[in-house]
Formats: sequence, C-alpha cells, structure tokens
Amino acid sequence: MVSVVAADVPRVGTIRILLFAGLRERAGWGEQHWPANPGCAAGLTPRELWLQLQLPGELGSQVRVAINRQFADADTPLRAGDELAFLPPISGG
Amino acid sequence: MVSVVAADVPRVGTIRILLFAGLRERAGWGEQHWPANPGCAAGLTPRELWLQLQLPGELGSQVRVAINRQFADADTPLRAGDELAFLPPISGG
Amino acid sequence: MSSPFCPQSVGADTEAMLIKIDLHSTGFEPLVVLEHWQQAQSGIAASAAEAHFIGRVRGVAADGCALEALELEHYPGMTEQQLEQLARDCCSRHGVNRCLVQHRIGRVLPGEAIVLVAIGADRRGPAQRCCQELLEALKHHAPFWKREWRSDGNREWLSGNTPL
Amino acid sequence: MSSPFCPQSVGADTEAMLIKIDLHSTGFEPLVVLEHWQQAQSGIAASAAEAHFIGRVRGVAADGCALEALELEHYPGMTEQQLEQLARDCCSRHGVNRCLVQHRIGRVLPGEAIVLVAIGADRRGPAQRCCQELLEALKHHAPFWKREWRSDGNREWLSGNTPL
Repeated sequence: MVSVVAADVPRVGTIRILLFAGLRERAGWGEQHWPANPGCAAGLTPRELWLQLQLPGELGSQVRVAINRQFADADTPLRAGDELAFLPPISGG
Repeated sequence: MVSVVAADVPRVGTIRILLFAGLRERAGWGEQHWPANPGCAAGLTPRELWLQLQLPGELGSQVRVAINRQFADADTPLRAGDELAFLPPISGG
Repeated sequence: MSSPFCPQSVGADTEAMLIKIDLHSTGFEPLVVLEHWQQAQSGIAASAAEAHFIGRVRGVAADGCALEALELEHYPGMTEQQLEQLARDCCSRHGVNRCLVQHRIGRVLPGEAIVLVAIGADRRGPAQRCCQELLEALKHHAPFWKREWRSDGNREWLSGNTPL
Repeated sequence: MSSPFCPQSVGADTEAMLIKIDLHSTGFEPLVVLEHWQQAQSGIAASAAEAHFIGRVRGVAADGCALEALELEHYPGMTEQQLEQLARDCCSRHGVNRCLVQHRIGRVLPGEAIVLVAIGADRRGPAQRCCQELLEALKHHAPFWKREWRSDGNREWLSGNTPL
C-alpha cells in the first residue's frame, strides 16, 4: 500500500525520496524521484540508494529509514511507487 | 514548641489527646485532656496512654502517633501542654 | 562563552522555590487553579516542563456499590504543616522550583476533584518524578481520612489507598 | 455481591479507547485544550486519575545563548500516523482509555507550549506511567526536528533531545 499526500501524486515507475531537516540542508535537496521500473527494482534497497546518492552522515547509527511512512530496515527491497525517507536524529516533544 | 489552633487553648498541666476518623468512632470520643503536672509527666508516653485509655486497634502497625502535629515515636516522653494525636491508617489524595 | 550578542539568561535556577498549598472545603476546578498558578509564571519565565496530576472521586465504592459521596476528614493544623514539609522535601530532592498542591476536605461528590498536584521544572524527568513522588507522599503521610457514603446506606472508613 | 440498592456501574473499562491527536501550526493554550478534552468526560464518567505533561520552549539555546525561536519541522503524513500508533500502543500496554496529544509545528517562541500529553485512567499508576512513556516515545520516534534560532544569528538543528 502506498500512502501519499494529495498534493504529491506518486510518479509511476519511480521511488520518491525525501530528506528532512539538517540532512536535507547538508544534501542540498529535499525530494527526488528515482527511476524504478515496476518489477525491475528488485534488490534496490535504501542502503544502496543512500550510497548512490552520496548522502552525508551515517545510515543506521544517525539516520533512520522510513518506507511509506513506516520505519523500515535499510536493507528492505524497494518497489516502484514507494515513498522512501531518510530521517536524521529526531528531536520532538 | 506547642502549636495549637486558636479555638483550642491548651489547658496548663494537661496533655490534649485527639482521635480521628474510624478510631474516633470506635473509641466513642474525639478529644480528652489528660492531667499531667508540669515536670511530673516524665516517663508518660503515647504507648502508655494508649493502653491506659484502652483504645481499640494496634498502635504502631495500624495507628501512628503525632506529637504537636509532627509524627513521633510512640515511646517519646510526653510533657504537659503537648498535643498528642492517634492517627488511624491514612487515606488521602 | 559570552558575547554582547549572547547574554547569559537569569534562569529558573536562581529563583526561590515556590510552593502553593490549599485545602478546599468546597469544590475546586483544577484547570482554573492551574491557570492562576501559571499566570504567575509569564513568558520566558514559564517552566519548560510541567507535570500535573488530578485525582477525582470514582462513582463506585470499594465494594463495587454505587458511591454517593466521599467524606474527607483531616487534622487541621497538622495537615497544612505536613503538606508543606512533604512538598518542600520532595521539591528540593528533585531540584524543582514550582509546586502546587490542592486538596479537598469535607463531602466530595463522584466526578469532583479531590487532589491536584502540579510541578514546574526545567526538565521533564524531575517534573514527572517529583509529581509522582509527592502524590504518593501525601497519600500516605498527610493526615487525611476517607469515608465512603454508599448508596446502600453503608458508611465505611477506608483503611488505605487504592493500589498504585 | 449485588442488591437492588447496589447497582453495578458501567465503568470506564467498557468504553472504547479514546485518542485525540492534533498538530498545531500556531500557538495553542494547553489548559484550554484540556478543558475541551475534559468536557467530553462529564460527571461520573470523568477519569479518576489524570496525568498531564506540558513542554514549553526554553528561553535559552543549547549553547547558553538567548533563543529567539524554535523551528519545528516534521514529516507530514508520517507524523500523524506515528503519533497515533505510539499512543495506541502505549495506552493499550498500560490499560488506559483516554489520551490527548497536542504538538506544535512551525516557529515556536520561548514560553510557548510545544507539546501536551494527557492521559485519563482509572488508576494513578497507569495514568502517570503512560503519560511519561508516551512522551518519551514521541520524543524519539515521531518524525519531528527542532532548529534553534539563536539571538546571535546562528541557526542550529538539534541532534537529539534534552536528557530525561
């Protein structure tokens, strides 16, 4: 199930990638769409995307992964239409 | 230091004894003045008064002692002018 | 590190401990009391962390019967003194500086507030722990006694508090 | 034991768990929100035990500088979903039935409330523990990020929460 906000219709055949807060500022971008043909994204994981995108910081110890707005393991295989977010250290409340 | 409410001036040469709640009702009285000549009350303790007054229940395990509105040991020697209270199990808040 | 652009603030640490304790012989509204209490702490001086507890009379007696009312007896003079002492000890143990204790006496109806404890502090941990601990302290060491007036006509003094 | 004079009450146990969560992009008054929340629980149905926590913006930044404002970024969509899930898990773990979570987003000024957590329960222990635990849970597992706007012109993302 892909859950999206109304204003951001997912592009078929892509993975939507979101960055937040300090991570977004260090990377210089907040959103990208990564091509992923349906059925052909098998094997592509958040960890691989993290490396390919050359994102700053350390995945795992500092940065958490959410897939379709749920915390997820960085090695979860992604599928076309997924919303992937990299979350820097949380500081709410 | 003896601290008393304005309406209840201590009688010189007595110990004021107070009972509360269920203990007061089982004993059938809430206040007594026990004669205690100044200087001559030496040795009289709440525990002895408890026995002499034949109060119901168990001192210590259930009933606590306050002297001059501070919790006190049941074997503390009393002095003329003291306010002694026997407190059944507390249930505030 | 100090610069003209970075003045050191005079924080809550330097303020005196503020303790407010009241016994109410008629109903009190916890949120109204809290509002007045908070108004004394305006703007930046407001506590960064505030923990509250409100206890109300249940509609059911200890034996499962419907409850008409709870009667709260206390030991005038000792109660106020004990509450003050318990609050002062607990606040200084936890390093918190604002404390509000409100307690009903007399006849209290189901749904009405019996007790309100509020703690203001600079950190959430001390605020929460102090609020919890002071509530336990007053439940066990302030001279209050509850009697249940049950709808079947029974009047029963409680011999302790409900379990934590 | 049941008699015609002693009807069994329909207590809070039989009610559904009630969770209310809101994000505020402008200031909210904790006591006003609490009042509305309580009004939905009138008379005997009111929770016998209520624990609240209010967190406010400090006037001082992490480095000791004066703070102009705190900026709260979040992940729209995931935030609401996470708060709901954290609240539901925490409430069912502690067996409490009423839960209120209010959180600011956007620019928040010193002294303003950032977060309010309130728990209503039948016993003080579960109410207090659930309130504490839910606060910790949302501080660490709801996608919020704080940036300090300091009076010396620095803008710094915080990399964690203040210690408990």
